[in-house]
Amino acid sequence: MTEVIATNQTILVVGGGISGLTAALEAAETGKQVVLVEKRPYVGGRVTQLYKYFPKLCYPTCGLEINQRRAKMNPNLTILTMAEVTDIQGEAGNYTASVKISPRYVNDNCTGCGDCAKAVSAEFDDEYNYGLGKRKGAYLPHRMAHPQRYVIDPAILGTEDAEKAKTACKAGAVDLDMQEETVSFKAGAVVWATGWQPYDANKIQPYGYDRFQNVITNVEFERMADPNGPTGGKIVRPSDGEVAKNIAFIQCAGSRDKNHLLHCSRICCMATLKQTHYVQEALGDEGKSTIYYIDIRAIDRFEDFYQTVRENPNVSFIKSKVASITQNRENSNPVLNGVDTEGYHRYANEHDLVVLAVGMQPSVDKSSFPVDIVINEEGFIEPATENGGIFAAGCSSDALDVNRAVQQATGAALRAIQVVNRVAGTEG
Amino acid sequence: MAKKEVSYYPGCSSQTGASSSNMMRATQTMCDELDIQLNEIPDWNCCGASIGYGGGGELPRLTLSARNIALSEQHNPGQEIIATCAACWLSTREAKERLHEDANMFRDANTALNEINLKLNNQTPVRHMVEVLVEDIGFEAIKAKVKKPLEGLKIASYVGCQTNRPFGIAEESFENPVYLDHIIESVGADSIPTYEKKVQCCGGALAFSEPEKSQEMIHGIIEAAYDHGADLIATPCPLCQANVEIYQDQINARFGSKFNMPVVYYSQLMSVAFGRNSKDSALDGQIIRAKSLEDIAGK
Amino acid sequence: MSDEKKFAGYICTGCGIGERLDSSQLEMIATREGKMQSCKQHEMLCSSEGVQLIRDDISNEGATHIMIAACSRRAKVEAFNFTEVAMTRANLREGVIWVRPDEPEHQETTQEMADDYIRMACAELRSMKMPKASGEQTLNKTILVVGGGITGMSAAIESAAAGYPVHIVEKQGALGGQAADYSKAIPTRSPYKEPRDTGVAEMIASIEANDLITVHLNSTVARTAGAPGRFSVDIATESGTVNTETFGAIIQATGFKLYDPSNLPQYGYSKSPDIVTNAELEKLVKDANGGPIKRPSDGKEVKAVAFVQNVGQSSTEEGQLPYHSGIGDLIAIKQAMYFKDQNSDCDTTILFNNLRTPGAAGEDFYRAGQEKMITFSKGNVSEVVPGDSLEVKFQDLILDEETSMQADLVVLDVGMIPNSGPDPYAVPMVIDEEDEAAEDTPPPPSVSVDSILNLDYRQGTDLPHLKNGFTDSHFICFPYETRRTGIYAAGPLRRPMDMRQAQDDAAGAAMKAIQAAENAGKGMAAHPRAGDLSFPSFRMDGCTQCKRCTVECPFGAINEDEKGYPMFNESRCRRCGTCMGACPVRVISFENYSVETVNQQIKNVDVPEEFDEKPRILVLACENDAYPALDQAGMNGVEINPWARVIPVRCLGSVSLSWITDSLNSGYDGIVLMGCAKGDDYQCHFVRGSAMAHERMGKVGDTLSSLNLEPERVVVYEVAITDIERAPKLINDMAETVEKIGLSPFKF
Amino acid sequence: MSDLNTAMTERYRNSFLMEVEANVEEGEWVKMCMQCGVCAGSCPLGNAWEHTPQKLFMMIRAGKREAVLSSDAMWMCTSCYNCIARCPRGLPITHIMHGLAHYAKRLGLVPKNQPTQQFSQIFWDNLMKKGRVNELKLGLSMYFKDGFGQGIKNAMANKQLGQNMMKAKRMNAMEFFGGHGIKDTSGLQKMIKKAQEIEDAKYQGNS
Repeated sequence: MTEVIATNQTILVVGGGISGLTAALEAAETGKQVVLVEKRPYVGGRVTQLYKYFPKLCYPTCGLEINQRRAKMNPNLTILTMAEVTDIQGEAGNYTASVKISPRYVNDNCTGCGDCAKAVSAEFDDEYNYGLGKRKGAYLPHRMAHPQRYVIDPAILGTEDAEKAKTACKAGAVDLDMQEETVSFKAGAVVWATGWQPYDANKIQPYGYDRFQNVITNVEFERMADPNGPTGGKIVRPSDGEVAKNIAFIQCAGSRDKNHLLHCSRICCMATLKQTHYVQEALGDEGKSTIYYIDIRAIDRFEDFYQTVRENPNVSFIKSKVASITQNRENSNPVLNGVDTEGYHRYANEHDLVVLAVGMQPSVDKSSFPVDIVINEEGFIEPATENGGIFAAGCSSDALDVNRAVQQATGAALRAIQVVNRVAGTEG
Repeated sequence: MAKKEVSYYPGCSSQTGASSSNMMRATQTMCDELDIQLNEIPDWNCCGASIGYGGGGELPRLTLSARNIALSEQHNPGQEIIATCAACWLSTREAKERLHEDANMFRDANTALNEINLKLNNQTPVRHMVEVLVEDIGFEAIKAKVKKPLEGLKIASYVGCQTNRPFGIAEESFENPVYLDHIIESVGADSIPTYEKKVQCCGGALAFSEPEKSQEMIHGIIEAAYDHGADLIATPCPLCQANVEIYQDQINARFGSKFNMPVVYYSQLMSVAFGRNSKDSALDGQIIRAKSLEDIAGK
Repeated sequence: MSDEKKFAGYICTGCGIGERLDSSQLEMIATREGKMQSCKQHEMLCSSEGVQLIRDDISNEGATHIMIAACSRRAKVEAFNFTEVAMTRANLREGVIWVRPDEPEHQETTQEMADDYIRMACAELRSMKMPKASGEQTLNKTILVVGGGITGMSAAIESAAAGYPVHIVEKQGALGGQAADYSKAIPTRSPYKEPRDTGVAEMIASIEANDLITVHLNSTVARTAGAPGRFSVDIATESGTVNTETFGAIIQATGFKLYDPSNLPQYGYSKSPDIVTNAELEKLVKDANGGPIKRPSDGKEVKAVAFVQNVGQSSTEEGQLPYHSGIGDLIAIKQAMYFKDQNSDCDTTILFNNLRTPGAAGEDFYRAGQEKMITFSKGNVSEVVPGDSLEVKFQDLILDEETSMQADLVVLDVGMIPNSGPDPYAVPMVIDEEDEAAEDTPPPPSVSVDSILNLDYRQGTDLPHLKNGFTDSHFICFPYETRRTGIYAAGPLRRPMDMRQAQDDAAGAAMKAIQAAENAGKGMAAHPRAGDLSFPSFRMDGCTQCKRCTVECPFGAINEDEKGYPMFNESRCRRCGTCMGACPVRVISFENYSVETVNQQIKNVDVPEEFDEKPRILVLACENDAYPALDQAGMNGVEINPWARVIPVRCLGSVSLSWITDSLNSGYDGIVLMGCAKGDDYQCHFVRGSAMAHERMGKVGDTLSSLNLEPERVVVYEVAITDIERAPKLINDMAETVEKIGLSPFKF
Repeated sequence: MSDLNTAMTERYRNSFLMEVEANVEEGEWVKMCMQCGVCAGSCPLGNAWEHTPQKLFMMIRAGKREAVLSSDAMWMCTSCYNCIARCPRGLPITHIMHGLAHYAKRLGLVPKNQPTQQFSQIFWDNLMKKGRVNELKLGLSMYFKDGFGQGIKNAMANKQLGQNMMKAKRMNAMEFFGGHGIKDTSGLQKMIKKAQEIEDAKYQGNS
């Protein structure tokens, strides 16, 4: 049974992505008691699945290592993984949260040795790689996963794989009888940082993500470009495994569109500009990138990054929302149909691979939200006083890039601290 | 299956001796088999179709459909209006919705209707026949009715524009609706899931005025069907059927092709599969005869 | 804790260590050579009973120094978390058995690897002290906010709301900054449809009503001395009076200036009073006070206005801004609404190139502008021709034609220029060996701007610039990283931003300032070694006052006293050890990390005699990126050559040249140094550490030739945390090199 | 090049946009276009016309009144509704095209002999006569729209087609005399007349 020691001076952080992790650490390093609740088996969220950051083209795991070290060493911080907040009652300075913890079937005796994974054989789509690769039924979600504890996929329960895993573990960490449990504890303030999910590309019917193998999403492309990813960093066509050289990037795939996401997701332009660097890095002058856009929205100070990409002769820009994608029956090449709106130039351009710059859909569901909270029509939590002691951090508040999300989360931590300090003040 | 009564709006081209009178016959047969009773809207008028815009203004066009809905509400109370023609369905449903959203427009339409002592309540659902098949009857029930499965027939499902957009059938995708493929499979034939001209416009509106433009589109539609090895093209839309079928000679002349592709209605597929003869299935209404269907119907 | 040291060793035999290695031999080495007074084995040391075993020894046996030989120091950190003792960890799992093939012929060399790691860990432990706070630190909760604009006011209000006293120093006679002149602001709450009140008045009121906030108007910061927890700041008023206050931390929120469009003749800014900047329009609208908006030249009501976007921004041209304000288009929409709301017949046209209205708020506001019939045209303006009616010539990119339009008023969207002080590093600091006097004069400021903070720091008077004058953090993951500990920039000073962002940013900066003050009070380090209690001290008698440490500290933490001796300012220090690496006479050290702790590890590796033909390769790996990369290599089962002995370092900048020379002298055959990326897009967590190391190692060549050793025996690499395949390869390459050029002659 | 029909001072003014809003079906949507061009790329007749919808909308905002109203682009619309289905701003583009076409016709600015304009007029007149469309007469009047001689030629060209249709009983020569119609023709005409009056009154009010 999981024990959570908390008081109404404790700060509850919901979501352990870069925003939640930051808010939790900043508060904990200021001496506050923090409980972090994360749905996945590990913290770090979506940044763990990115190959590089714009504009420095540095590695997300580099900062993740520091943050995880901070987390490991800080006694003020409690992390609950595979956990979801199901209910919050009370008001600022005195909340009671209920948290559902799903069984991991591996307890904290786990040493991360990996014997269980070696013992089992069944394979499953690897969600960490957006299904581009496979993983075992006993697995460490990714190499730097924190906590460094393996997970048993419920799908192998009752199969002999489960028993194999259990017997393989010398630490006695595999506990197949682990049950789902619900714990409830107090909190003075809540930082809501449940982040975002990539917009479901299947819904963008004209682009045929569900029909054409060589149409993928930008988040999948991140995994593909990563040398430690499922393709070993090779940029390939799913249809035939051939190297993709002539790549199209379609901006606003789901964003700025009343049929999909009403808002501009802010990051997709910079993300695509960054991804043209991947193409250049992998293929040199062999690799050609074409960006189909409505407006290029490089982020203020990063505008010079856009300038450098513009100067790259291997990258071209077409001001056009692509109307539809069809497929060349002979070679499975996607054919992009549309009109370059600067002047009037129709095109039917054939590419090896299409990357849809899918938008950010906030992972905030008004219908299932545990408390009554002000959410705008795009689904982001408003900075409203009515929200009491609940503060949105990162992409729960707006479509933000990592840098802005962390910045915003740091501020959210302070706002939570303001509440618990008031409580401390009144309680002496 | 309990008998289903609907207020039926056939439309001009379904009248005897008109370009899709064959559809009318096949539809009737299909409905008999499925126990659907078609109560024609008395004295219905033309919907104005989309092309009407050049002549009639917005309100006059809406009023045309308003009259039909009003008549239906008066004579076939409580019955859904069902159309089989894409244009009729679209114009009528569009009118219903526009008059629903725009109070002034609704008032003005009623003022006009008042001239002939009609009143529009605008409470009647306006649906397409295939919605009834897909949503009310269902593919399983259709399968159950099949006596002569259309085995071995490869059929390209050509949905066209107006049956599909802007409303769509049963919330299906505009880009790749599959209900027609399901119908084709339900009657035992093979559909062509990758048929890429499925929702391509046939240029019907320009067939008379700018044939070279519309026939270029039709050419693409038929060519793709041949590329996929189709024996037939099936469609729910009378404009599509006529356009794609009757101009093939002219297209062959224009493009040097040798097209001779039968184009039939889903209702014809069904009545044949349900075991009805060529006449009931209106196969004699083909300009390019659907031999393969006739053979099955003849058996 | 008594000064009596008690050393205890622990060897874990779990995770296959027991099967792969002779643990009794390891235990013997720990006690005999490693001088551990006790050494215990456990088959799962990280298990609760294993941990309890250690706890008992600490509480009952009085163990003060413990050596844990198990997995990597990065694993099971929570389990092996004994804050009250000095601790080292020998990495037998990721570092040995996981990087060596499990075959008999490799057994011997694998065991030797493990033996050495035990020796190294014990040696390190013996020369370690338990770090404890210096007693220098004080808790001062008062925050100084420099600048009384939106950002500064927000920072003050947010800090006070958390119970921390604040002083605001504002140059002007009133609070409010630029926003005080605005008519309205971009909406910050849904629905994002209408301009909103700037809220300046309310903020000023709440500040005046707040007992925790003290405001100094018409004042500037004349001098800032000290360190987090004990900043001593002279606040000078116009009248000349100066009073000194002490602060725990500082927030700089000195805002921005606007780009001057008169540098760009094509826009005719200086040729007509009816061509104004977006800021000037705000004044115009404010003066109209709800009535018709009149143009400056003749007071005629404006019936048609053109907004020319992106003036002198996101440009590669000399003298223009390479970045973009990011909010110019939102401002234009807001301002067009001023006209539309006043008179819906007024024609408003926004000539943009890429319309930048990001996020939910941005896109909503764009649509709201269209609803109000603002005309948006993608056009590149070539010229604005002055005249009674202004002619705007432009290329309409959609209609693809050169065209023009008439307007009564033209508004230019000009960019923001950060209002930061002179950049300390505008001219790179160098030590002039000859002319000692030269150093007493501080480096010249980059541009002739007045200092804002007047820091009494060895490395200049103000916050270092990142790019284009912005004092932003270089790190994506750590936007408040600062090179002046306890001093945080907020608002458009950091990066162009609108009011909502500035207010959030102010809260973030306040968070960090409060944290810095609190941790300074406890003597704990700030990010990235948060909580670290160790700090540098130096042996004065050995110091030659060479000033390398004071110049090379990436954080300007070290000052010099009048005699030229270093003053470390513990709470400014980030504990990277770059000073330690800089010191030619090895007098700088941390309690638990020093020239000695590493030297002892190097010395205690068993270097076989030449005829054994077992080379030794020393690997000094940055603990932040290279070491984790090697760990992950282990997880992936990537092989590492058995001659290698890896020592993690806090930062490559902390590497002392003496380690290199000593190890060469004691017969090592090759040395591999692994630090983070340097240069413009550096990934070094201590900014300059890796770069300094590369610079210093450039000089190793001389040492090698003096010992007449081949230069290829010492190599320095930039290694990223993702170099899971590459990092081991670099080590294995060195083994091949040694194979080629032969063993070192310096073996005994 | 800038168009002569647009007075310098009228360029990029709201005047024409306002005129469109007042007089064109769904015209109030024109200002909401964000120039993404998805409509242009979705139109099956795209290759046939000079101005894409999105470009027409920009021309309206730029005040190019005659260029827009005398364009034949709107007359190419086949009402396939692709543009409506895909427009990210939800503009009812098909209807705006119809509206612009109709408005151009009312102002008599349609290019001479625009065939679709002629056809749609013939279609409308045809249905107005008897309340239902008479396909035979519709076809014939289309053939003969350019005079008797041309009519015969057209008819001959489509002779085979006609015979095929007759054979399939999908065309009936008897339709030429009388043919299908509704009972209450006069009522229908009265109703439409009234509707037209109301609409005209509305437009009078606007201009």
